[in-house]
Amino acid sequence: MSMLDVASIKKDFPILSKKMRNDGKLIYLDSGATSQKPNIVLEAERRFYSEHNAAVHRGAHLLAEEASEAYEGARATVAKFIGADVEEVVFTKSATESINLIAYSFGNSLPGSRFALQPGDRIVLSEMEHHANLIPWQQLAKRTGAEITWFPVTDQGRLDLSDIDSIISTKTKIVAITHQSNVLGTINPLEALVKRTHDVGAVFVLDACQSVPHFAVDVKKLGIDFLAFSGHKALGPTGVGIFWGKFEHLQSMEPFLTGGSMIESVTMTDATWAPAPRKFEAGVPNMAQAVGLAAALDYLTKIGMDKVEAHEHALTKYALEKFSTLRDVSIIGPTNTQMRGGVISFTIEGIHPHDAGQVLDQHGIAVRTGHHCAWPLMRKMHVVGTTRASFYIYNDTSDIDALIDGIEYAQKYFKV
Amino acid sequence: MSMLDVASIKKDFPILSKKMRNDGKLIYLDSGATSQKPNIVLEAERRFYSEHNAAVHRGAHLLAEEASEAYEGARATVAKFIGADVEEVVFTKSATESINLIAYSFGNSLPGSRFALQPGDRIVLSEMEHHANLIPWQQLAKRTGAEITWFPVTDQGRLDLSDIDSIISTKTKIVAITHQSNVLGTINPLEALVKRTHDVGAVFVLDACQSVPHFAVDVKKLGIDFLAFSGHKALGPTGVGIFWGKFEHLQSMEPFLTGGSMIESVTMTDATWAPAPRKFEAGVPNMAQAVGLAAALDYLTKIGMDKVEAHEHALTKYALEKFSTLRDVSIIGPTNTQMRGGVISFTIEGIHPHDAGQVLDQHGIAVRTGHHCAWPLMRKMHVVGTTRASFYIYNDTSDIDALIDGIEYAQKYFKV
Amino acid sequence: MQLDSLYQEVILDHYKNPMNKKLSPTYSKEVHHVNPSCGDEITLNVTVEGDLITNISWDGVGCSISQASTSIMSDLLIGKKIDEDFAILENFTELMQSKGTKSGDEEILEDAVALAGVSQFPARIKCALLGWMAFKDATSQALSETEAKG
Amino acid sequence: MQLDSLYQEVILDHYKNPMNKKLSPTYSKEVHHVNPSCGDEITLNVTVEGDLITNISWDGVGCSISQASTSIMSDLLIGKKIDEDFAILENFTELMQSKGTKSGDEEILEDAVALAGVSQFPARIKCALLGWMAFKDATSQALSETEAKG
Ligand SMILES: Cc1ncc(COP(=O)(O)O)c(C=O)c1O
Ligand SMILES: Cc1ncc(COP(=O)(O)O)c(C=O)c1O
Repeated sequence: MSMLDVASIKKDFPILSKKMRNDGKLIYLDSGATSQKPNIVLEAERRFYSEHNAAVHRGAHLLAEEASEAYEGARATVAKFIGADVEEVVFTKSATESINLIAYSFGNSLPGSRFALQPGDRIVLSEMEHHANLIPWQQLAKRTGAEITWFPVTDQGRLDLSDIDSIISTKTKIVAITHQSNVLGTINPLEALVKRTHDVGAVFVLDACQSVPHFAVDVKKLGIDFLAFSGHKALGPTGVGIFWGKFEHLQSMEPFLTGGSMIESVTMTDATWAPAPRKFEAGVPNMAQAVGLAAALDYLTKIGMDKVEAHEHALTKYALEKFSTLRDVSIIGPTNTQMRGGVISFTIEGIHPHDAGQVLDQHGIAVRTGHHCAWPLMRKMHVVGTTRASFYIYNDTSDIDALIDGIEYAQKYFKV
Repeated sequence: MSMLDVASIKKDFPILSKKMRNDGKLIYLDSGATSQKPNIVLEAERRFYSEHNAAVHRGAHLLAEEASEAYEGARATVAKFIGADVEEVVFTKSATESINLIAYSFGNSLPGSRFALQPGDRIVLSEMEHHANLIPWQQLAKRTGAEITWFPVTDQGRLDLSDIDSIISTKTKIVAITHQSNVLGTINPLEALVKRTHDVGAVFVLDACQSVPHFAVDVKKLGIDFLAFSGHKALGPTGVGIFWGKFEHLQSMEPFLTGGSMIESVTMTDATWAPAPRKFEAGVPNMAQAVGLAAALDYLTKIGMDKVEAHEHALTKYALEKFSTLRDVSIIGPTNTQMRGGVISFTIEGIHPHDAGQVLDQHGIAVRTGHHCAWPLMRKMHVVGTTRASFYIYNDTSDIDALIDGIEYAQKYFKV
Repeated sequence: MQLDSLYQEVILDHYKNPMNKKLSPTYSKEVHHVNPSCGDEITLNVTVEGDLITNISWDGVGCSISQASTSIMSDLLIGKKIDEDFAILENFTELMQSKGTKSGDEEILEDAVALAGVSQFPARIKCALLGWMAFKDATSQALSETEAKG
Repeated sequence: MQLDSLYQEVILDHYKNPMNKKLSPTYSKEVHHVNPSCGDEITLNVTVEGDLITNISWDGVGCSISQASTSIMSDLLIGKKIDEDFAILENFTELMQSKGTKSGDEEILEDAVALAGVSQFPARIKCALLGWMAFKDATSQALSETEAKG
């Protein structure tokens, strides 16, 4: 069990010493929703604002030079973190914007473009998608006449790939699937999916919100076409996300947001575009947040993504074992650690998730309850909602022990 | 001359004590591009991250409650600042996104909606628009078959409204105009424009990027339909902008970005929307930035927007007088202080703006050079670009003296 | 803030044995409401006769707070005049928004005062209001339909 | 960093009296490039004969750096073999990206070494490269058109 030095990591996160209700301590098990931020990230943002703040790419003065260097340096850091080329990385405000960017850009494509969709074309998703990787595609389908089809999820919370060849068919233009489910913890087998996607000439979009922060992801090795993730789930600031695309795609895609800094030349009635990534970054960008995200990724790199993964794997194993000793508690998702990340959703017989969450909160334990922005998956799993605990580098087995105790206390409290 | 206590204001801005090239001091005259940030804003962000950080609206736990309260509190602060109702205020990443939101939402409207555009419909702009309030409309026009028409700009840098009744015609569906030009400093006369817009049944979109930070703007008093501004130009963080719309419009508009938190209910093939403003805020929002922006607006309110306006007015008057003593320097824009803000664009005979900016930079003076994202206006004014000085609360007359000296030095240096 | 201030005995009782939780086949108006942040759903039927609410019945899934609150609401509002019910509803909504500063008027709210503690847990206010808002919506719709006819 | 390291005498001379700044009516290829961040524009003609660049002429608006750099470039590259010109271009590009660590090889770059100081002003590198990139683009296009025909 290659554990991290969690005690010393905890010290880097100011919020973890916050006093909770009744002066208790914070047991943060909601990193799947958003992660906490180490001091170094807050410092990077503050330094940007108090030493280099200026509009990037727009001035000849010293601050503008420094701001541009900081911003472009952040881009290089992100690129390196996911194994991409630097001009393939686009800063957005969130994974949600990144996925919308792809969908709208495809929607803006002129007929004849490889990204243009027509009635009869198919967009393939899965039943475990987050709303962010579902609704933008529904809307694109509505606008273009394309159809949504999807991989079902098994009772064990795995993608059912048995019909892969008919689900991903020659009509398929886009396959958009999550790397790791934010509800089930399931890590999806990308190799077969990506291969089949490319065999039919479609593009593969990876929702990497729950993977990039938790284990090493290399876009080139995965062979995918597009990827999206959010900075705030990867120890970074709110207000920054990443859109990555293969450069050849970025070159031929239409822009999404338009305005300043993404142009080559402009008249009153027409405009031409700057090369990628600038084409996709209209307006004064989220510079401080980009710099903060780079600091977060540097922090993760220093720890080592392999260690992060091993740590979460060990925690998950420990938690699954503990859960198996609980009475009347069901895990929604895989109960083994095979291809599974540190997200555990569960239900407690006789206690609504909201009530369970409330009791845990009383003990300083922060979990998420509800449908986790994956409503179709809830229906499929026959639950109204779940309680979800999710782990990160600042969690240790004592946090899991507290969770288990909290669940037992809830059962006692509600007399179930 | 009702000046502010600039010496004490300067102390609130850490970057203003930065050492520049050759250990000189910073004379920041580029607030039109982005403003500097007072400590209180950086502190508000840090406090959010280190005491309340959690995904808003998504958890029953204490942090999520506190984060939601901070975020919704920020919304109330913004609403109050611009005289809006709280549920009319939408957090975006920038003014650029806000304007794209309106344009895409209109583009997503179903036939029959009052926001749907058809071939022959007109979108009215002006020749002084920033690319952010130009290209999104060009793109909307391309997608719908609508036409772009515009108000010309006079040689004195004012809107030429003489043909207002034919430019805003019964074919007009949208009028989108800037409150204050980011190049000329011109403040546009909204009353006549808004009246004519409503007379023909169109909606009025105000680009308030250069007004909201600099003088009191009340959306209800102006009688407009939509407004956009960026936090980073109003002492706030990067990565946050505001979209405001009349509630009745927001109710009937289609969403733009789709994903988590903006839904009412979701199946694999369909979704329905939450009421505004949630409908327009997909994904985990830029919470810390919203909180930072609220702190910035509180700071401005404490100073008093009337005082901010008077201060900038006085500075502009002082600067225009000083400029009039310079040889071979032309102001691009109004040379009087009538309906004019603290932005002065100029050209120096024989010196390209880029070279002028470089010499000023050598003296620690940060100005912007180039087309200022208003390329059509440059052509109209027959210049390749200009050098632009823009003022804010932390500037005083000594900054303007330094600028004037810098220009004279540049003329000597380049022997013109 | 203690858990017990939220989960009063009365609430847990109503949760375990909810009143009027079985949709009646006859009604003036039926509505379906959801709480989008947690996925809880409710279907509610209301019967309006003249200026009286003669029946409220409902079904749905939700947490103890939403279930108990709906149970208490239905018991409290059946058999009263519409005006009076709307006044009670107003009173209850204010209690929910009181951030713990009010304890509720037992004369007016009866068992519903047990929900006063909810006002200190902002995320739970929507739970407590789910059934009440469904009642308000159904009744308003029933009234405007009668008007339209009448 | 001093201003004089950027604005060397040679540069100001070329700026005031640019060479080959008059578009020749005959050419193998004409291109138009802009610097989107400042609006500077250049039109450049190149004449390719066999493996030789026999003429470069240009017109445009821009700052002293872009004008001087284009003037120096045209003077330096006319009359040489294409391969040699591309090697010079490569060498100049490296100098620009050197962040002040290189002073430039006068044997290869001649007057263009005067632009070495630009590499310390990141925002100006694009100015210095504008004409060179236009030359590269025009020549590459001219070559591929010849190939296509040939
Ligand atoms: C008048 C005007 N409109 C729009 C914008 C765009 O703002 P942002 O780049 O912050 O989105 C700016 C500033 O760049 C501006 O000055
Ligand atoms: C799997 C997955 N996809 C997409 C998202 C959307 O991310 P964001 O809300 O940061 O845009 C999330 C998180 O909420 C997620 O967990």
